[in-house]
Parts: sequence; structure tokens; C-alpha cells
Amino acid sequence: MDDNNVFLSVNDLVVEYTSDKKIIYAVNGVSLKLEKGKTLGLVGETGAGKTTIAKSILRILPDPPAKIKSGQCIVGGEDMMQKTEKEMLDIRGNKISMIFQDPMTALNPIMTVGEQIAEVIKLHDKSLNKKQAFAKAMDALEMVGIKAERGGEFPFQFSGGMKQRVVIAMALASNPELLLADEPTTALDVTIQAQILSMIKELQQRQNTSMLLITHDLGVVAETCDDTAVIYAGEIVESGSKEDIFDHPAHPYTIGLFAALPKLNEETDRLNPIKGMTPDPSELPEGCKFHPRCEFAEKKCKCEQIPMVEVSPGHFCRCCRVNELER
Amino acid sequence: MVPVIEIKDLAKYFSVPAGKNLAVDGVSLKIERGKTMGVVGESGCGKSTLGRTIIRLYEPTSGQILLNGEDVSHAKGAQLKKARENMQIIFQDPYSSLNPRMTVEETVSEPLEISHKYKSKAEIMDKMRELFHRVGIDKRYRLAYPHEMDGGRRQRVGIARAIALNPEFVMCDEPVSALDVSVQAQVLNLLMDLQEQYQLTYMFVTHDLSVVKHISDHISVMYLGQLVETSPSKELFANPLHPYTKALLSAIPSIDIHRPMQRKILKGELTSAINPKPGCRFAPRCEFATESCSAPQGLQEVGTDHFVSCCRINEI
Amino acid sequence: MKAGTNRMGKYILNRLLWMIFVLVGTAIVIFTIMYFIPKDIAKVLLGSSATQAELASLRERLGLNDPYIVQLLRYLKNVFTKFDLGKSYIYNVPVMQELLSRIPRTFFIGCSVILFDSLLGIPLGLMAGLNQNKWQDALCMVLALIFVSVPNFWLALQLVDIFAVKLHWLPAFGIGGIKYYIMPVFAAFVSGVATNARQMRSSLLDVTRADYITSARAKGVSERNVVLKHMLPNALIPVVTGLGVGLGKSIAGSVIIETVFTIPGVGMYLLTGINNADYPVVQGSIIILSFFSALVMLLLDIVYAQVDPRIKAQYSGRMHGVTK
Amino acid sequence: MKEKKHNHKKHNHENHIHEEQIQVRKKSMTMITLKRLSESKTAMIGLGIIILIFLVSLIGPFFCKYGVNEMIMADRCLPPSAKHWFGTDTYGRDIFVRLLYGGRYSLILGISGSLFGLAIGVVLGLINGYIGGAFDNIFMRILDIWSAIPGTLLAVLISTVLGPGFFNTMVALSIGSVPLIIRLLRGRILSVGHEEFLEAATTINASPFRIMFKHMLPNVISPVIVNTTMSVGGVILEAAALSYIGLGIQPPNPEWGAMLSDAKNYATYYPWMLLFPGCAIALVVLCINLLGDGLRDAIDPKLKK
Repeated sequence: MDDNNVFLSVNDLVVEYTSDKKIIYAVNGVSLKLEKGKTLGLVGETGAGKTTIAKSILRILPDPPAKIKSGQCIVGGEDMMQKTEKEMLDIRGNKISMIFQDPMTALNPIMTVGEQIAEVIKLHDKSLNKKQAFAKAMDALEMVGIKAERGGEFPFQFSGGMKQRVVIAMALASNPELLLADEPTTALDVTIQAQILSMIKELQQRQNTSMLLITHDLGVVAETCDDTAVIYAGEIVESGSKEDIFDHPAHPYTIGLFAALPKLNEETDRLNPIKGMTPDPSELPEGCKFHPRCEFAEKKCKCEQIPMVEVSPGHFCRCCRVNELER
Repeated sequence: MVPVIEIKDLAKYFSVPAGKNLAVDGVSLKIERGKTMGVVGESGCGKSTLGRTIIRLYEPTSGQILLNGEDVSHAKGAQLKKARENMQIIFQDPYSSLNPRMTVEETVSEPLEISHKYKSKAEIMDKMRELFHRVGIDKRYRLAYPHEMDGGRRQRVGIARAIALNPEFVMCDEPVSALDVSVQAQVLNLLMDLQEQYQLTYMFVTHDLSVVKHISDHISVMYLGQLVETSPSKELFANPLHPYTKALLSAIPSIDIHRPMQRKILKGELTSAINPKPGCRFAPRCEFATESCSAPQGLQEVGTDHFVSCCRINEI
Repeated sequence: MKAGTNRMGKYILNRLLWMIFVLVGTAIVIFTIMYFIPKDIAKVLLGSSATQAELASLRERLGLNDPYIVQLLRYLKNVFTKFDLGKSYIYNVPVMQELLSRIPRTFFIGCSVILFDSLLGIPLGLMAGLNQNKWQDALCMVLALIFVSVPNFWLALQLVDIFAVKLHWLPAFGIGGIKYYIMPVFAAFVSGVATNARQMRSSLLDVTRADYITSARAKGVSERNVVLKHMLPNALIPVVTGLGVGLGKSIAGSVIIETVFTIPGVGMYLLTGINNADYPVVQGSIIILSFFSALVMLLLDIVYAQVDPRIKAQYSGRMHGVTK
Repeated sequence: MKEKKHNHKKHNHENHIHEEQIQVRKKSMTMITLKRLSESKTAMIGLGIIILIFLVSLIGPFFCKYGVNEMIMADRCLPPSAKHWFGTDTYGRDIFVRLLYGGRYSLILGISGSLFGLAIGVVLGLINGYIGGAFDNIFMRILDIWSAIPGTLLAVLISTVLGPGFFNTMVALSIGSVPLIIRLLRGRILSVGHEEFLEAATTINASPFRIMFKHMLPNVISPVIVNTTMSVGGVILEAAALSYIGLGIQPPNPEWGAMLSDAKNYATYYPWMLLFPGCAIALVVLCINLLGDGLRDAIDPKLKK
């Protein structure tokens, strides 16, 4: 990856939650890089810390219980962690936007969708009056394929897919440079998912937006992303270009994920699941977080802090046995 | 051989403020012993209602349900009880399918107690231990409550409850949709193992096409309460005929990055089956729709066991 | 926006019809409960010295010999077509006439109470909820707890003792200018303020966790506007519902408060009726108070529909999935 | 690391039971709730004081030197002193002793009134929730009427009709609380009603009775319990108000509200006659509310932190 072209770079981010006197280690030293105009897919299972990373970049984690312990989030050369709250207000929804997982709850139920889009437009372009902002909001609605006349309706009058379009219109209304898409299609049906993904892709290309796409679905990554990072228990275990990860997965977890997936073009009698369960984030194992489930685990996996190893140019893997396991 | 489940022209309508919701509307299919019928479709297409009507959680509006050849569509009393013991269900959401106030043991032993097939507490305990073993729950979880377990384990408890009375037919309502990929594979394998060991007959309802392909022998595609295509699993994926099936298959995000799928993006959204017009319900979203599509449609055989409901099938 | 007003009209019409239904129902229930009073009214009125003949003629005159259903229908007909609630047994004056002069006093107290309940309770709850676990929160909640625990008539008696008897600032009882109402209204609204503040706080805390609040923050909405534009309107919805419950309490409370301050309102009248076994008075007063409560409920319903668009939309058929 | 005793039944899909070293603990929702409740200091203080008052009011009078209705003419209208801790009333009765006796009335009336309302509400609510459909529609209309008459008015009306007396007062006080309980239950049943474990219970042939009481009730009851706890305070206040206006518990029984009613005309000259019963009511209601708040936080801990 060309370091000069990096637009988003997250360095050593650590986030913890406190709940009922327990500390939940949600994000444990995550680093990510994303180039201008490209899409990075962040893949991981429930509770791996994906959403927390996105919310940390925007600094909208509720504090308490969440606390950003350390790390930088550099967007376009500026560290978000150093910004004042006032500066962040200008950045949120303007330079960086976010699409949320559940369109059913992400919209304010008692404001019309037009008002909600106009709100973000007016916030970031103070020169507009109410009418102009509303007119622009109607344009944004048309952009995502909703007739402008529906702008006066309330969220409950829209279906799930339509709501997600509204959420996307809201996120893209002020041409953000960075889009954080948190499972944007998980709550939707496949045919609607296909519509939404291709629409996001098209709008992103048109506006040359960089996108961090958070998902648990490897298929979605395969179709939409340029680069991929795999996250497990709050740590990036493998990162690289899409080709690196899909053609030459190196970390046992990534390999296991692919093996556990039923495939459309292969006949298999039984799947190969990863044994066990994801660890409780308040009681993470020592050493490699994956070792209790890993079939290649050795003694050294259990005690060492495992560093990222570059297996091929741009392809990193957090496994101390990666060189021994190479086929 | 008599199929374990055969339904003929089954319909289930719900009254809603806006009229009638034809959730299931004239569906016929059969499932042979030890086989799996996959039912796919998008949310709101009536696939769950179909399954729940078959196992008699809902009273069918019309049509027949034959369990081993016996008509149970309006069974009552003892006959219904017997039928229900033979037809069980595994739910989608492992969080809401277990009573949060009951321990694993209570949940699994409840059907055993109600059935009165076991004479003593000891027999029930024995049977329960066997069930735990079959579905792979450590017996230390016996006294745990659902909130103390993760999704995968809860789903295993749900499976144990479903197979407790040795049913022949199990309706699986999206049993792995709520689970993470790695756990999903564990549960799918368990379901297939159980099928093999006990000759279970499954109806597997899901929206995930790769899962349904993996587990099913036969697949039915539903759209707004009706079957649009039904065929052996391999045949369906090799040779989808209905325009909706084609769109559905092409919409699956594939993990093969070198051979991207030719994407067919459907316009419009799944509406609802409330007061539909006669004719093909997919027509408003179909690129091939013509006037002839507004006439009532029926399934026609186009190959061995391969049925399609589309009047323009030969033209496209 | 024309569709909007039309929708609102439909909604109000629907609520009005509902209210009439409830009013009739309430009248039936109250009449029926009173009908089963196990005392012989004629005996109560004429005393134990009355002869059988006297009793019989009185029963005949009051229509007490008719079957239940006839009496009920007669009563309903009088109430709803002639606005006639019968005559007081004791004073032989039409109940309605007596009530008309008393209603404004009771309604004035009732409405002021609801007004203060919401004007003071909502901001207090808001302050507590926004400063969760800080001293403002603790202070509000401790005060609220104390206020809901104090019996209002006792508070009223203490107020009289301090402000009327000891300090001579305010009149102790009776009616007159506005200052006669200060203590009664205060004593009656205190617990309602506390209830509203508690409700407001918890519904605000509920809303704080909603996804759309996170998404408003992600849009760059300032914290002030997140609270004012997104949290507050949503958090108000359950509070408006709660006001309805509080309303019932404050109306019933008027009986007690009027007794303490000897205000000749509906409540006092009701109590006199009870003490004299003057049942038309009891029945009429309770019906009027219930009607008042139903009326304010109707107003609250309309406010509710203004706050929550989903309510109105039920009357236009334009919900998702129900279209066409 | 697999447990040895499992190995004799080794099975091909057993790979997930790996290294289960954690001891599975049995912790029902009820126990978790109670534990959380016990951690709340304010709730425990509230509970402690209520229990204390209740015990003292039960046992205390046996150790007092004055009878509850014992009038000592020489001791009329005495201020608090070592002899009469809380002073005496206009008949020369010891206010402290009367307060102790009155505690029984208030607490038992508050608790039994709430429980009676709860019982009626739960039975009606469950039946309605189970039948549902058109029945629910009609039932809700009836409830609209029922709740249109303010609770206290209903209590006034019913106690007028039934006449005074402990049981009658309890009935009068509880009737008004029923609609709210039914609504709460109904709301919960609507949200829980579609949960799949209820369907599961149907498929295993559980009887309607079993579904209602074993599966539905435990999962819908918690907000109702919180409400009932809170309503004990409300019922005590209402009972006092009823006695104050001359309904409900009648003099010379030392109900706190009746004591206030007796004292109201002498407040200026003998403030203790008014002060102590009022404080007693406020203290008990406050403690019950503390307990209720703690219970609500324990059941729905989201509201706390």
C-alpha cells in the first residue's frame, strides 16, 4: 500500500467498556489503513469490536461506559482524537459519515425523513435557509431512488430497504470524504442487499469517497472491497488486499472462516466448523486470542504477545506459526 | 412410499385492517422420509407461515396436510396431540425460543413430562442425558439458564427439545440465521448428523441460499405466499427457470473473487400479500412481464420433479 | 399539508365518538354501583318513624319500584338529553343547577394542577435525566421521592397552619380572589410534579440509548440540539400518557383538598352528599368529575397525536405495508 | 483436556465441548434480580425500615403501658414528653401507642389492597392475553370506561356503597388499580406473546393453563411487581385520605388518616397531633417507594448506569 496515499489510518486503538465492575476489552490495539477512494472491508463475528472502531473514529461512543484508552485515528492527515468536541461537530456528517446497521431504529421516528436529511445538510452548509436545505434533501432522496414527494413522510411509512436508502441519503448528502458503513445490508433481504450494495458502490465512486465497510459476510467483502482486514476479539488478525486474503488466507482463523462457509459451487458432505466459541471479551485468553480454538496452537501461542508478521508485501498476519504452517 | 409430509393446496389467510393477507396461498409439496426440503424466499414471503401451518401452530384456512398419509389439517384433541409429537420445530432466534425463566433441564424435560411416555423421573433423566449427548451439550449446563449460554448452545437446547419425542418431521425455521459463521457450521453439521442417524425429515426454511443448497435435497422458492419454482436442489442451481429464482440466485454475494456473478438487480421491493391482484405476483418487478402475466398462474412441470409457475417460461 | 389536517379531523372525530361511548359507559357503571346500595333509601330519608304507607308513596314518587333497567334508561335519558342529574333528596334542588355554580371552581383547581404538574415536572425530570448520577439528579430525585410520599391533605393542613394561621399571608379557607387558590393548588400539584419528574427522567434515559440518537450525533448535531430536537420530543410521548393517569388522581384529589380548604366545589358537594346519604348528589358529582376527566383525556389524546405522528397516521391508511 | 467420563460415549459432533473448565452456576433471573436489589443501599434501608415498623406495630403494643383507646382525662392534649413520647390527643390517648396500632392498619391495608388488585388484574389480564382477538377489543373498551372513573373516586363510591370496615375498604381501594395492572400485563404479553418459546410450548402439547402460568406469567410479571410495590404507597395514602374524609376505617380505630382527621381542628394549638401521624405516613410511603425504585432498577438495570 502506498503510504502517501493513505487517507484513513487508525493506529493502536484501544477501547474498553466498563459494565457491572467488569472491564470489557472491546478493541485491543487495532491499526488500519485505507487509501483515498478505496474500500476497506473489516470482517469479523459478533462482538469482535467492529462497530466500536467505527464509532471511535467519529468519537460518538457513549462515555461512560466506553473509554478510548489510547490510539490515533488520522483522517486526511488530522488526528480525530486531538480535535475538540466543537471541531468534531463540523466533521461528523460532513467529512465523515456513518451508515448504521439497523435502518429500523436509526431514524428518528417522529421526524419526517425530509427533515432528517435537511438537518444534516443545513448543519454543514450554514448559508442555506430551511427551504433550500429541504430542496437539497429532496435531491438526496432522488439520488437513492426515492421519489422526492415522499420526503414529507415518517420513517414508519417506509419499508426496511427504503429506510436504509434514507439512511444512506443522509450519510451521503454532504459528500463525505470517508464513509463508515456498519453492516449496511445485514438487516435486509438478498435482493434488496444487492440493490443497496450496488447503489453505495456507485455513489462512492461518483463522489470518490473512501469507505470502511464493516460486515460479517465474506461474500459482501468479495464483491465490494479493495482491501480486507479480519478482526477477532478486538485484534486485527490478518490484513491485506482482497486477493491476499481470499486467495492466500494465512491466519488459522481466516482459513477456518472460509472452511466453515457453505459454498455454492462446491459439493461438500459436511462443513468444517471452527470449534468452540468466541471468547468472552471480559476474560480474553493470554497470548494469541484465538489459541483455544486453533488446531495448530502450541505452547508459545499461549503466553506471547503475538506481533503482526508481513507474509508477503502488504499482507500481514498475527500468527507466530504462520511461517511453519505455510503450505 | 408414502411421503412423511404432503400438503395439497394449503392456504393460510390472516385478517388485517387493510383486508386479507394471503400469507400462504395454494401451496402443494411433498417431502419424502429422510429428505430435506428447503424453502427459500425473502422476508414476508410466507415461508415461516407455511412451516408453522404445516406443524399446526396455525389453523389452515383451506387445503390438506397429510402426515404419513393421514389428514391432520383439522385434527383436534388426541389426534392433534399425536400429530404434534410427530412434527416439531426448531426456531430462528435462540434468544426468544427458550423460556428465559426455565433451566436447560426444565426446557428439555418438559415435552417428556407432558407426553406421559416415561413412567418415572429416572426414565426422564435417562432420556434427557441421552438427548444432551446427542445434541452435544455438556451436562454441566443442565441447570443453566438461557441467558447464561451463547447462541450456539441455546440453539442446541432448542434442537434437543424438538427431537425429544422422536418426531419424524422437523420444521427448521431459519435455525442458523442468527448465528455467526463458525457456529453456524457446527449447528448445520449437527442437524445433518441427526438426520442421518434418525432418518429425520426436514423442512428447512431460510433466506440464505448457500445454506439451503448445502443442506437440502429439494428446494422450493416462495414469493408472496405462492411457490414460484420447486426442483431438486442441484437442478435448481444449475438451471433456474423462474425470473425471480434467477434474480435471487444472482443476488447472493459470492466469495469467489475471480468469477464475479452476473448480477441481476431486481427493481422495486417485495410488497405484501394483502389483497393481491390475480395473476403472477412477481410481475410488477419482472423484466419479462407482459399482459399474459395478469392471468392466474399454476405450476407446470418442466423437467423431472422440476416445476415452475411462469406463463412465459418457454419464451424466456 | 391538506391531507394532514384532514387526518387530524378524522382523528379528533374518532376520539369524540369514543368519548361519548365512555361517558355513557361511565354513567351506566356509576348508576349500577349506586343501585346496589344495600340501604332502603326511603327509610334513610324519612327516618325510622315513617309509616309503611309513607315509605311506599315515597318509593313510588322516586321511581324506586321500577325494575333496574327502566330506572337506568330513565336516568341515562335524563342525563344525556336533558342534562338532568335528578334532584337532591335533602334540598330538593336540581343537582345540575347546584353543580353548575360549583364546577368552575373545581375545574380551575384541576386545570391549574395539571398545568403546574407538566410545567414544573417535565423540566425537573429533564434536568435530572441529563445530569444522570450527578448532584442535580440526586437532588431532584430525593425531592421527588419525598413529594410523592407526603399525603396531600396533611401537607395542606400544615400549609394552613404556617401561611394562614401563623403568618397571616393567605386566607385559610373559603373562596374569593386568586389568593384563595394558591394553597389548595400547591398542595394538590406537589405529588403530580414529582410523578412527572420521575417519569420524564426514566423515559429520557430510555431514549438516550436509542439508535437514532447515535445517528443524530453522527450527523454532527450539537449536544444541545440532540437533546432539544431528538431526545425531548421522543421522551415526551410516555410522559403525556402519564399525565392522563395523574389527571385522574388530581381530580379525585380535589375532593380531599376542597374539604381541607372548605371550597364549595364539586368535591365538597360530593362529600356532603355522602354524609347525608343524598344519593342523586353523590351520583351526579361523580359523573361530572368523570366527565371532566374524560374531557381532559380527549385533549391529551389530541396533544399526544401532535407529538407522535404514528397515532394520526392510523387514520389515513398510509402506513407501510397497508398502502394501496 | 476433555473430561474423562465423557470419553466412553464419544461422538462425532462433540468437538465443541472443549475445555469446559468453567463451573456452570445456576442463577435464575429472579436470583440475579434479588442480588442486584440487595446491593442497592437505599432499597435495603427502605425494606429494613418497613420491616422494623411492621414488627414494632405488631409486637410493640404489648409492651406499652397505655391501651390503644385508653382515655386518660388528666392527660389530655399533652405535648411530647418522657411519659407520652409523641404526646396525647384531645381524649387523652397516647399518640405513640395509637400510631403503633395504626401502623398495622396502614401497612396491612396497603399491602392487601395492592395484592388484591394484583390478583384480579393478573387473572383478568392473563385470560385476556390468552384469548386475545375480538375479546381483547371488547375488553379494552370496558377497561377504558373502568379507568375513566378516577381511582380515588371509585374508592369513594364503592366505600359509600359497601359501608365502612376493613375488608370493604380494601376492596374499594384495590378496584381502581386493576385497569393499570391489566394494561401493563397486556403490553408485556403483546411484546412477549409472539416469542417463540410460547409456540414451542404449543408444539409440545402444553395445556393452555401450563402455557399461561408456567411460560407466560413469569415472563410478564416483573413490571407488574414493580408497579404493585410502588402502589402499596399509593394505597396507604388513599386509605388515609378516605379515613380523613370520614369513609374507610372509622374512629375510634387508630388509622393514621383518621387520627389526622381528629386532629385537624387543633393543629394550631397542638401541632404534634398532626405532625406525628403525618410523618408516619410519609415515612412508610417513602420507604416503600425506595424499595420500589430499587426493585425497578434491579429488574431493568439499564436505567441505572
